[in-house]
Amino acid sequence: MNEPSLPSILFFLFAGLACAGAVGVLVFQRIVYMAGALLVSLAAAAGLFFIAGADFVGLVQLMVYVGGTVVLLAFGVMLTARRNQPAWQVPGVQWAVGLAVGGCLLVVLLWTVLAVPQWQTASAPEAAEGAPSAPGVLVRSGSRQTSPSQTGTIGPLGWAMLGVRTEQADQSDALPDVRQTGQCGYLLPFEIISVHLVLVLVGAAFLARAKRPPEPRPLEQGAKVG
Amino acid sequence: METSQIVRYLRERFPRAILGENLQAFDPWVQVEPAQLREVCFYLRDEPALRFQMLHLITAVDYLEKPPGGGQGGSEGHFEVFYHLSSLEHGHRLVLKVRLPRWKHNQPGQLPELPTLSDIWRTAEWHEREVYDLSGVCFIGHPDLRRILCPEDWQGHPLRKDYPMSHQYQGIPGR
Amino acid sequence: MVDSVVPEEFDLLTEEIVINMGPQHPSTHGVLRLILRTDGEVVREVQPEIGYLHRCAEKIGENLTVRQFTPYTDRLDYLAAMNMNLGWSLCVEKLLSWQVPEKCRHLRVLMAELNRIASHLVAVGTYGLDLGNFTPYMYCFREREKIVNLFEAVCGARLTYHYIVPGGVMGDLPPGWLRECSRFLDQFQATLNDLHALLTNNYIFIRRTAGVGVLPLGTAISYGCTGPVLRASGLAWDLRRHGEPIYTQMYAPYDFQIVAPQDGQYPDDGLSPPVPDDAVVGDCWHRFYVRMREIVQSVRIVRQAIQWYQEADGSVGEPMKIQQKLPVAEAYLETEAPKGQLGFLIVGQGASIPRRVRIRSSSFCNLSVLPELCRGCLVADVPAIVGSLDLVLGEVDR
Amino acid sequence: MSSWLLQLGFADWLAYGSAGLIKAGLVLVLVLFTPMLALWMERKIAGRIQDRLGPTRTGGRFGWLQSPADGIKLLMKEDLMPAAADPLLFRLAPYLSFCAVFCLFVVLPMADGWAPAGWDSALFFFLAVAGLEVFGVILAGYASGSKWSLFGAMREAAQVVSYEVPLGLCVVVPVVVAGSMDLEEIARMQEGWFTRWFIFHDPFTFLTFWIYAACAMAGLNRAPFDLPEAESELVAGFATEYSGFRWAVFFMAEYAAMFAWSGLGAILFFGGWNGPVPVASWLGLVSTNGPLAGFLGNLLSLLNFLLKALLGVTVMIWARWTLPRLRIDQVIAMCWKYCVPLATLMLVGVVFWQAISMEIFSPKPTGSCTVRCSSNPPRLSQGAWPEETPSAFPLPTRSGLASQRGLVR
Repeated sequence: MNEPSLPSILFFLFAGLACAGAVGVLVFQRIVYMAGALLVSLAAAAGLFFIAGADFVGLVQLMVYVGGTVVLLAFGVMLTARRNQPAWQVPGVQWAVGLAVGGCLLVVLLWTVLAVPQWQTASAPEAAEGAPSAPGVLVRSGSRQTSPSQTGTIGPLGWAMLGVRTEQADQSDALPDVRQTGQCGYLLPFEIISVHLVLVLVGAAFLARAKRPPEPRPLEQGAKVG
Repeated sequence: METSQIVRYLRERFPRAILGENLQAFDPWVQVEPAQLREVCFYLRDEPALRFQMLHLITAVDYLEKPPGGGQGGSEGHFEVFYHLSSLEHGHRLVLKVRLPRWKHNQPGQLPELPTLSDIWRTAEWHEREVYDLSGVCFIGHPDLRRILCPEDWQGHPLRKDYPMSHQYQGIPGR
Repeated sequence: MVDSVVPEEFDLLTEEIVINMGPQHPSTHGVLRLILRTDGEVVREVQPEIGYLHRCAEKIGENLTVRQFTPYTDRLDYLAAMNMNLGWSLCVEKLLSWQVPEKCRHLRVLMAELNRIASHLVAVGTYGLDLGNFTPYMYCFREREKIVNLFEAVCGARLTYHYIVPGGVMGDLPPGWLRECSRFLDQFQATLNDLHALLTNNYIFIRRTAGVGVLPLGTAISYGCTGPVLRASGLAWDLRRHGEPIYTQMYAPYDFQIVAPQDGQYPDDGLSPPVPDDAVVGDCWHRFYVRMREIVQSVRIVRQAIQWYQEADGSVGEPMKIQQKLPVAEAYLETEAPKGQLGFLIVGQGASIPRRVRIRSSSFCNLSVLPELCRGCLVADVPAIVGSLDLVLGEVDR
Repeated sequence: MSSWLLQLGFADWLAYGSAGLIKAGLVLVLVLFTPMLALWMERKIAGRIQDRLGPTRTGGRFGWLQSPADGIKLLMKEDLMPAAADPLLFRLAPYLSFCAVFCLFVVLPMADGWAPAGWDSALFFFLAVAGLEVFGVILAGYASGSKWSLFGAMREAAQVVSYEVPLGLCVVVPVVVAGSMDLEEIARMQEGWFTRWFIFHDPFTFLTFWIYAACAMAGLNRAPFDLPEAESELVAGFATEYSGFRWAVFFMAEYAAMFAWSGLGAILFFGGWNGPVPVASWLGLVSTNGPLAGFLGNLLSLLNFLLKALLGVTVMIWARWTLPRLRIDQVIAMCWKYCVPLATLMLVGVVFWQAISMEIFSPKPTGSCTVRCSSNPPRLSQGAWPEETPSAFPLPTRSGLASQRGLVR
């Protein structure tokens, strides 16, 4: 391993955290600890996105997963807050089956990862030229002299929303007139569908509310509070 | 409406229930027979001419043997329970008195009993609990007859004249 | 087929929690413990537990002479000790059928009404605190300090005065006291306007109190509620006008209004803001507003009392002897304390020590209506309702 | 900073690491200093409102040493933890909240170029991290083990999560006007007289500011929306069991967040570091004539920004000591029934306003104009955008924006 560069250090850090978090979710007995571990692994995944230069996806990961889902999970945990958490004893058989299936999946993953051509030659990640200069994204010098290869993803995303095929722009210098070639980008319709999906889900949740008359329960006479 | 008229209404309605009266006292009172107390109270509250809507106070007074200090007072031991009533519409007032033995069938420890008035005037619920707690009068039919001021596990009823003053509670000495 | 029971929409059957609010809870005034059975935010059932401040004043009353018991009456409602003393003294004077000189009656009215203003100021201030607004609390206590300084000049004490005693008062007013008192009254209206701006007309305050804890008149009478709680439910009943003659003769020469909403509106006194339209008669807002207007009426009474006191001549009565003998009779008298109708029952047995002393506490009855008011309200409403009842646990537990 | 270190021949990880640490240190100073200042201001302003003096003895006549004194007192308090508490989470919760608030400060541009770390999606980062703070509070409520703190934590979670929605909508309005999410870009567009501030840009942004102010106060749990620590009902909400330094960390997180949100409000609506009157350009303190002048100009800008943020904090303190507290259902109802619809309306309004104003002020020549991307996907704020770009749709191009506002690019 030649001289460690910042992106490689950060990469290993975040990857390690992500894996540790995932394992933590499995190992912990207490449900709140599981939520914490999930938070760590998702945040680490966001870190990985930042290293990969996709700052917008990293932010979305932070906001949606860490800010939204895990908070909802914690909320759910608190609503059903039981003082004495049931510790799940996992019988031996289930461990064995689990390990077997997990093992096969791991093998398949490793095999496919190692089959990727670029990663075979270079052992250290910084040799891969393809990796955009992460430092530019992470720690930007304050004085706004952004290095030329500095690529924020927000701008192109904005234009992609307007139907511009930004990814094709890299190949040809002059962007063909979108209307003629008919290669209009479909990001905006894609977004509208997802918003639509949210509305449908909310409607479904509302319609599926349990409907049963409440059974009043009188306070036991002289209820002594434990 | 004059108290004498009220008493005349009562005597016509319940000839046997009214045992005595004293209209010259500071607060004219009528003595009622414990068994018919509820009917009298329903009548007092619902009769349009009387309309005693408000029960101010329920008090139990312990007339034990000759009080120290030589005053004449009552001689034998008995209880009297006062009910102070008033009508907001007509503005007149009346006191009902009920005479009870200090102990039921005169066995110490058996609390004397009275029918509850908590369904006639809701305020009676707490006042009866207090009289039960401090003076030791049991109210039959009371929805939740528990001690209200003293702790649940307190022994004895403090306002009785024969209450042992050097009482000790969970290791805390009395006087 | 329309099913008979209309199913209440139930998203999620939340598990009901039984929670303790008090007795050390900052918002329950003094040591009141409330057992709340709540379903999420909604309160299903409230069960007050009292007795934490129980000193059995009535047993003490059976071992002390009537004059010696007077300081104990200060400790009942320690925010309105003058009114407590007045109630006790009048009851003893009724038993002994005494009459105090006219100058003393006006002095007693002066003191009682000043103490009513101080008591209502505490009620208003702590009510603002219950709803989260700390500032009116400071304004109220600043004014109350001025009243308490006046009391200190008269009887040397700031909280438990033992000034009005059976037979008269402990001592006459120091020179210059009346000028000091009227100067206080002149600058007092400005603070009231601030309080109205901060609380009565405040949109958030109205949203938190209007329509909350509505007490219908029938329930109020049935539970024995009295004072501002009863008047706020729409009944113009004030013992200073409708009480027993020995008490109403003190207030006969005074001109003041009984503060109670007649079908939602109040008789105009020129100084108080109008009633907001979503305030329901008998809700927390009206209980609060009745107290604010009673302060204005008490200020008018105190001003008149200063005139009457200066015009009246003669002695201010001298306190009864310690070993005064009591007749074999009972006397029960109720007076209009700031919190409600305070009653004393004395059963004499010929000796100087009474056979039985019984105290009718207004806060005791006002508190008993709490379970009715809090059924189905939100947890955040419970302090608002408890605060509007203006409870003093010293009087409840005796 | 990092490029300067690189020239000195440090290894790249050492250079970027140290640059990052130095900046983090500076931000930490700011994040620690503002709560102390805000605490002192709260005591003094509350005193004034309540007709009293506030602290006057600690450290001279104005009691300005009161906050450090409080800090030391809290440090010396016994480190209590209830028996029923979950030890690890109980200790972790306050620091989780504080870190989330610390990250808020990372993207706030104090002056032109003086942002600890600025991306072109800085605002998005601000919103993303703001969502994390509520997790610390939830953990605290749950880990304290007592019913009351659980109640407080649930209320806070419900309130903050639901107020993220209107806040997100309100924040998008200035982004639509500025056309970029980079806070420095937004602030730079509001240079010059205060009439250039976005709050006066059009009626929609003006109304949006007031919705933003209300939602920010609710999102921070400041009165009149401070349900979780509603003393009267839940004693101290989620922080009932906390005392000593842990409570102080929560306290600092709250005040720092207050400062951060009012700072963001200042940037989005009140021109960030630009003063009401362009004094810096009059005195020639711009970076074009020399680094020293540029530095002084930035100092002035820093002063501007801090004053505006403190103004926002003052308004929050003022509101706390005059208004009673709203009930939880009223707060949530206000969010979903009033703030969200209004904010959406403002967003739609400002979008139309932008579209119409561009059509009126810079009508396009006939024929469609195609949007042409330069070699690498252009960054909006870069301005490396050719003047006349044909676009496939009758689309207001970037240049239209530029010419309309008379920005020399």
